[in-house]
Amino acid sequence: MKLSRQLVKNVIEGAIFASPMPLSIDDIAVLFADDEKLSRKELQILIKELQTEYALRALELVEVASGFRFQVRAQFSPWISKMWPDKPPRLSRALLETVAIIAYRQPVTRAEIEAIRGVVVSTQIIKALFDRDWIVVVGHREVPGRPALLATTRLFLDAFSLSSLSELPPLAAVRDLESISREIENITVEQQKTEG
Amino acid sequence: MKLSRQLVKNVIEGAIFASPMPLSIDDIAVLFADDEKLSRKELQILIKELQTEYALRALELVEVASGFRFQVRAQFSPWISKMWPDKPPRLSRALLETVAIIAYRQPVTRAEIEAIRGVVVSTQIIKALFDRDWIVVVGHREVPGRPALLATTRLFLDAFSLSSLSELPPLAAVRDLESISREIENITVEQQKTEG
Amino acid sequence: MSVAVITEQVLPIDAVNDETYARVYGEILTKIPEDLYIPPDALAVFLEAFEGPLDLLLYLIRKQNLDILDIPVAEITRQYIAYIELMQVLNIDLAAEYLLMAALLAEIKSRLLLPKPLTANEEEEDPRAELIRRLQEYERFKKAADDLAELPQEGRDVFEAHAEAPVRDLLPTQPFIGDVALLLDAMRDVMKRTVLQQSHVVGHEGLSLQQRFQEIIERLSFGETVIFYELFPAHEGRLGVVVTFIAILELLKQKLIELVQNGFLEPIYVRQYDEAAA
Repeated sequence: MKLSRQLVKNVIEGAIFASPMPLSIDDIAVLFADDEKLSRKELQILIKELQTEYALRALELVEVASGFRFQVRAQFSPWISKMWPDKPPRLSRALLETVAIIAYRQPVTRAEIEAIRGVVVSTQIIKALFDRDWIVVVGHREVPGRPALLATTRLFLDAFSLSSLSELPPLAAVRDLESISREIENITVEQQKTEG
Repeated sequence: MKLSRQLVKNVIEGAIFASPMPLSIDDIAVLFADDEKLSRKELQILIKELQTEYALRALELVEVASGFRFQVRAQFSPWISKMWPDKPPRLSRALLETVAIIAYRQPVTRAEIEAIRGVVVSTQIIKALFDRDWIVVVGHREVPGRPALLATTRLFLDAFSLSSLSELPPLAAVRDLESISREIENITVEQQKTEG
Repeated sequence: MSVAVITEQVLPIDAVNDETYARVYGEILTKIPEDLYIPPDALAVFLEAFEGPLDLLLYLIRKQNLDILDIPVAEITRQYIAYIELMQVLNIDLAAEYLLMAALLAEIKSRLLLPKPLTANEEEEDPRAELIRRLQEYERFKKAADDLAELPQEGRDVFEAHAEAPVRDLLPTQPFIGDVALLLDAMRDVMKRTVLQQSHVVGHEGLSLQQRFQEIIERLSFGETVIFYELFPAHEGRLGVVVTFIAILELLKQKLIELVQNGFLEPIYVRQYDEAAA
């Protein structure tokens, strides 16, 4: 039985709203019986249409790492956030730096994070990241002590409305070390002159 | 500053969608600042308009005992219900802890639960407890934001085969008395030494 | 939050002539370079504003509009060490990493001061190379963290929108049969954590230690012996346990009560202190 285009679209819309988690195309596909099957391509077209239909509403249908979800547009957050009298805790710089290193360098060990930050990473920060399900242990580095290798999760990406790691803001480039040491040499000579 | 009619409607729409529980007119009214205030009558008219706007969507804006909520129209349940495979539900640790706190400390606000658990209580968990009809909103704490007060229901007692709340084991029995008796043991030993 | 903005307030570089400066810290601060004056209250804030020695170094470099690649080691080292000394003088708890960095800077400085051998060794690396590499690397992630903070955040800027599932199929078809042990277990975990977190709130509620002393003494006043845990009123929860426990400890100390136990793992009994037996 072929379902009407409108019915399929309604089912997709209802399913995304009713699901507690974002829904992937595959999650949506399994909702239809064998004789109702739609291709991924068809589903994607219908989702695009839904996105357009919500253009004038307070919500938007966005794709994040774990799939599609509806969310209230950011412009209304000044009012919506009043529903939660306790403001969400501000993310500390230490936490942001730590999760940024994990996100860009994954998988990494805690020691490697500490080497980059130049300070000990507090247990609270690691715990806070685990509590949010933003990071997981994906294995162990085969060195003495077998330290845990940390990586970010899809929930981390979801929290920042990103659909994949490649959407992270690009990491600033490192200037070539060789050119650095060349430059340094010149400077050093000058330095010695002025310091001497 | 008077807000535009469209903006107010968008805020109402977004708030009902973002809230884990139904929103009453009073819940909605507190989202607006003093100089943006709207009468209950005005809010009701705007909600009516929203209901009309959703006439052709997969969702409807309905009023239940504790307020307004969006729900997926029943006609789509044959597809949507496939998202919840029919296996005996397993309860997560976080859900159990949350409902235990509500049961022992009722009525409590979400912020109070978070204070006790020491972690954020996710919207999914609160929603899951509402879905099971294990908890209800029994009022509002008269503090800024008027957070909802949560309490357990008859169905919660049924699920745990309790006939009343008084059958919950006393909290003191829950406390790990082992550690205390260990401490006491040390004292006793010292006492015996000095007495001996 | 940009470090530059905060530190502008925290470090009024031109505040050298402030009266407080001379009066309170006169003797000590004569050793500190003038441009390093920091109001005393601001020091703790100052330290919190930095994520570590690399962050502090980056600040010192940026403050002077220098490129990381052009670090004038002697000058930066002088400033860095001055900050560290100032904090030590003021007894501010410094993470060990700050001191390690000071040592590293001093070492680099001394190596740079050594005359270069005439036959320049191609293999020899600039003593600063490793530090520059670390600073650059740290700066990249500092920037990445800032970028991350700018992204829309769930629960702050965006809120997930959900609707109820269709009514009829909502309820689980199989009822959940729980057992109370499960619930208790969950609550015990909560209590354990609560004990760790909130031991400082004792006394905020209406349980008075004084009153508990009296209740316990009264209970034992006719030579009665009770099992230890019977002294903990069930309905008072964690707070009651704590208050009662403190009361018992205090009464033990004052030799008003004593604990008896017939053997290991036997119940502990509490009774009035018996002077005759002692």
